[in-house]
Amino acid sequence: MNASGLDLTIEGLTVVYGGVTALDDVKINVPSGGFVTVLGANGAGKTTLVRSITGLLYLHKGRVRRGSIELGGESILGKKSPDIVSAGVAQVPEGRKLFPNLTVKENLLCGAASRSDISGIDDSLEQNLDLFPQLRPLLSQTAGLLSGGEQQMVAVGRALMSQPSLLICDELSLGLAPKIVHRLFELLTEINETRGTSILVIEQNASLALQHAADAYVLELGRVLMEGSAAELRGNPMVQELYLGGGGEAHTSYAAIERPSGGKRWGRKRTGGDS
Amino acid sequence: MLLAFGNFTADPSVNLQLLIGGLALGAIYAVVALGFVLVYKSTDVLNLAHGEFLMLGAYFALTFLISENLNFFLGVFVLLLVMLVFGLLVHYGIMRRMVGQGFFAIVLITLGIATIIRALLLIFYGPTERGRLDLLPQGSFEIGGATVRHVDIIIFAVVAGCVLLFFLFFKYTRLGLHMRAVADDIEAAAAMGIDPDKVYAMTWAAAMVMAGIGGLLFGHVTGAIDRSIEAIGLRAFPAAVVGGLTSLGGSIVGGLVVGVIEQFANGHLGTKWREPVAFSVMFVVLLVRPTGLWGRKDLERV
Amino acid sequence: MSDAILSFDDVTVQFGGVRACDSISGRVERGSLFALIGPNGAGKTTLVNAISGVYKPLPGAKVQFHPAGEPAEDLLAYRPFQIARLGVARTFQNLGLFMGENVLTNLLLGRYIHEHTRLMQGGLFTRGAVKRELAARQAIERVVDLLDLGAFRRDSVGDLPYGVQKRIEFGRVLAMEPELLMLDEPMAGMSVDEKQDMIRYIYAAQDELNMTVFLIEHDMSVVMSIADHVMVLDFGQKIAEGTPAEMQQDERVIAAYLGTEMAEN
Amino acid sequence: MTATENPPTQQTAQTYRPSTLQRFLPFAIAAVVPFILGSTTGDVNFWWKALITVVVLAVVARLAWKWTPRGELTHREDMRLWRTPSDRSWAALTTFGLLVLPFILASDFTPPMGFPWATWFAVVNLVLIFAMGAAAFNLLVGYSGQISLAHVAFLALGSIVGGIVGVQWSGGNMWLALPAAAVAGAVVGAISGLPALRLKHLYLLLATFGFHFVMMLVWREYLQEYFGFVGIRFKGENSPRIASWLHWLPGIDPDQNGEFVITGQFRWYWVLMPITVLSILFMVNVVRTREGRAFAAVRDRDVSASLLGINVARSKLFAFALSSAIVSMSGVLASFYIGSRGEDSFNVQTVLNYAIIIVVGGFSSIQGAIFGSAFFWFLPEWFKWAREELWFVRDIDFLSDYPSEIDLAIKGFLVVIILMFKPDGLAGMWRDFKNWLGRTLARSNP
Repeated sequence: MNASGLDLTIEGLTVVYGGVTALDDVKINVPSGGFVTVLGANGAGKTTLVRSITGLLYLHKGRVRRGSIELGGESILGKKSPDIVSAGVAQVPEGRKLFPNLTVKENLLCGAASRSDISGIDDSLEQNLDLFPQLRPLLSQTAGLLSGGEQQMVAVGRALMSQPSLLICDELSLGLAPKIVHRLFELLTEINETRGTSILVIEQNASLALQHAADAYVLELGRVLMEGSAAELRGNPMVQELYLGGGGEAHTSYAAIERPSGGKRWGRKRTGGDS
Repeated sequence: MLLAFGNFTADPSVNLQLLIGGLALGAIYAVVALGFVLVYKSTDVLNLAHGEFLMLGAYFALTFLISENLNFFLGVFVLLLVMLVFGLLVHYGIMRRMVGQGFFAIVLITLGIATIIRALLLIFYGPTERGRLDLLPQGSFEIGGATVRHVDIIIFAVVAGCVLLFFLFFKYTRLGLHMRAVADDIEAAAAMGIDPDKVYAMTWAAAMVMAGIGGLLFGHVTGAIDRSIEAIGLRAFPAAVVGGLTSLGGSIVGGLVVGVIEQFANGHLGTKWREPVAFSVMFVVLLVRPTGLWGRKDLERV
Repeated sequence: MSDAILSFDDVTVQFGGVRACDSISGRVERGSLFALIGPNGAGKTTLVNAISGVYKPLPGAKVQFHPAGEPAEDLLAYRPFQIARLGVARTFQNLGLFMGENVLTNLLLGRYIHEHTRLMQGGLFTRGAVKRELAARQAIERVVDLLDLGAFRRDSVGDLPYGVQKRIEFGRVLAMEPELLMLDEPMAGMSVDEKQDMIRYIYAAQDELNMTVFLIEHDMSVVMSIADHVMVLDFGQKIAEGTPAEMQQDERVIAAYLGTEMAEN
Repeated sequence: MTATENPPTQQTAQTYRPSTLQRFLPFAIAAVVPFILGSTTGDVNFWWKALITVVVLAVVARLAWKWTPRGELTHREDMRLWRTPSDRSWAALTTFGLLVLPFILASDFTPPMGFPWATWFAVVNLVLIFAMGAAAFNLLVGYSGQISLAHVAFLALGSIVGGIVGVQWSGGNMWLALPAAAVAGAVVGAISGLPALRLKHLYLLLATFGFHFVMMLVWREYLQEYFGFVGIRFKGENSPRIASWLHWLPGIDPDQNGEFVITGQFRWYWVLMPITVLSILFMVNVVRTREGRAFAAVRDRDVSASLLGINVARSKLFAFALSSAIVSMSGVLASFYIGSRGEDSFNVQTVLNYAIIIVVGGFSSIQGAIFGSAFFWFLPEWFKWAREELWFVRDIDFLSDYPSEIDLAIKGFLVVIILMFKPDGLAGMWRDFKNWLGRTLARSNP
């Protein structure tokens, strides 16, 4: 009864907060059952992308100025977040964002908020616990007291409770030990392969994401800088440069900056003088 | 300045009477505090209009139960239904647009709502006072030389029942779970497909129903129903704070504690000491334990 | 080793059960560019917060600041505003600007510790107050000049693009004229051109204003090009320290950055 | 010296050419002064009038010369309160209006349709008192971000100090009571601000509200102890007067008994207007200098502020002390102006009234307080007039049956609507209007 993956198509998406443009003409495609990653540094607009897809921009006073977002051929732009979740988009938010005062079980049940088939929820809960057996003894624990890795598992499990056709993971690796992140990515791959769920992973940890994803996009300053298959990008010197700290062109261009000589700029007479 | 201290008495029956009076008053505070806590816990709004909501409840009770002379249960049902609709109106008409605004702006808008309600009640009911409600049993009995009114017992039972009901609701129903989720983290809740809007609307409706019940009960113990009863909203603040603004059970205990303290201050020091003493207790609790006796502390990281 | 402007020993910061910083020690040479790097969540910002007084490290830690020509100060004995007055200024990763105020006001706040107009003098707008306001204005005009902020003087900071906001915050700490400048990811979210500009500004602060720079940066290529000394954190622990060239060869650093299988073995 | 035309090097608002209006407006205003003096205050002798006229003209000419910017602005010029030509024009017009208003209101003029001219003077004076208090309130809660409901407590403090110093000690010496109230207000204000060091938002609000009740207790005790339940009389033999050694001043014409008692709206206006204007200017100056900037910094991000070297605790206490001192002074003024203060003069509704004033006027802008209090006091007057005189309103029985209730409802609705749709309030609308006017004028007169 698992829903098969739906494809997500984003065209020309431009998002602004007040007067500041956060995304500019972004075009991203997640094929049905695909595994796509979007890479980018801090401030590249990754989180804004997630918010636009999940309809949460309004909470941050952001606005979509142009563009379209379609899920399985149907526009989800401008829909409210409950409708978007019902349409099949689930997310693991950045920083996990569990409900700290709720128990693990309650957290998981919240993930099923959009479902109307009450009877099916228990089955999903069981499925999730099979996926994350570590969580079984923790069910009645308060979520805020779990370790980072456990919290992230709850967050992924919570997202899966809505039986999504598209799963969005925002910064899954943030603050977690590589071992745990690795395990999480393997689980994502498994979900992707066995359930056919489309997966969109937003990451800073480029090497890991590129290892698991099929396609990748690189976001910089709100624009799509590069796109291609993960294998292609992994070999791309610029990606290595940006995310793997290699020694490419940009490196030399920083090193070549000359130090200013003799206090020219500081202490110059002011422009708005009364001469 | 010489602050005259009243006559301390060792007479146990006087103190017992004060204790019982305090518990009765405290039960009323608990009803009001429960309304505050409901709204504050789920929507982060400090509702300064709750006293007015309660006044609205009392006046509506007057209309449905006395003027229209409905059957008691039917009247109460209509009263609560009207209050529920009113709560939805408050949310969808006003508070919905204020989500994400600054704290003080939201406090001020509840003050605006309070002003409107007061003005409208004055227009439609006039400034003259109405008698108190007398639909619940009016008798009283004595224990150890102190008088206990039946109404007080009923109020007690109703408040305890409401808290229990809310507790069960929050613990075991889906909507209750969603309401707690929204209170914890509105953005994450929205991301899970919970509609914060709906949850907020339900919260306001529930708080308004509580205010309806409170008005109905308070109408039985107040001297007369007039526009001065909105003051109960302000006087219940210490109760809500002492109990902890995020704890339903705390509001009952806080209400009782503050009610008893007020009555003792009233009896032993004089009426004028009532509010200062209550607010001083609140002040001390705030400084020592800002989240109240039962409120929970949220971890904050810069 | 020449003289150190800042030395910290055994700095541990704990949140609940998590050690965001675990017993970190190090020293920053006067006039140098010290870089602190590491993946997200490695505890870089926490360390800076502990040094600047925002967080209290666990007992046993020692943070010493040596102002030029004055005896060393134990920073842990001071509150954040006193540390700022000693000559340690910092920026924030996600901007510590006052978004509703205009650029001038934000920059003038950087001069707070240097001019001393009292409330009464300000309210009466006395001659002295005017003189000091003017002095502060002239001081920040130099910053405006250096950072090319002239076009935005009276614009509300919240309405300006991110890159400009970063520059304003940098300008504000320059206006404080500290001896030690702590920059928390000043180039995050910037394009390569903007980064180059920022590097020039940092050089200016270092060479013309004699500031020592303590830099947190995510972009390895920037750090490798400009830092004199690099410290690498991962999971709250110092995993390596040395010159940029050394760091590039260090296996643990590579592992931490790439988060690969190496860490698993 | 002519205006040099330096093309602006950058896109700044730094280069000005004085407009024609701006050059001549001050002179136009100054020229009216002798007419005002000549036509209305007959008791000022000729030489005084001549001297005042000359002095006013000289001062205006000097300022007009000095303030006319030429070419690029110096930083000193750029720092001025009235920076742009339109700022200066509006300031000049306001000054002019404030000077002329009492004479117009005191004249025999009666507008058509029974427009409530006669009641205006009292309203204007109340507006002045309330504007001062509301501006201080706004400085604290709006500008400094320290939420407080203890506002009315300080009005009461002003009355207490006025009662002790102004009535009991000196038998009607308001001039002594004002500074005393300022000092007492500052000290008690700083104490009332202590919770702000630990508490924020909701909890601070409740703590200050507790302070309100404590102060009310003190007020009632004080009343009972010294004045019985009736209240304190600040009028009659306790009215403030001008000391006899100041009677040589122009416009001061002692009564038969050789005293000059401040009574009647006209005389009160000349007391209240300068005090209000000066205290508001004081606050505006604070806001644009060092400590005032620190207030805003602490409001926005206190961590960031403390890392700039701002002592956050001290800054918060300063904000409380300054605001409370001015509110206490306005409490003294209100006591003496209204004439008596009793048990119920300081109820919770008064706290709400001030909240209404700052919301309607414009949250966190000091001039908003002026708009707000003007609106608060004029609305009932105009509403009353509309009910009695306007034919299409007069016929609605409903409105005439519940005048004060509808008044209250209107205020409540306005608070809600303004907070929902126009959080800047009337001050924001006024700013928008000025910008619009500026744009329109610029377009029509290139």
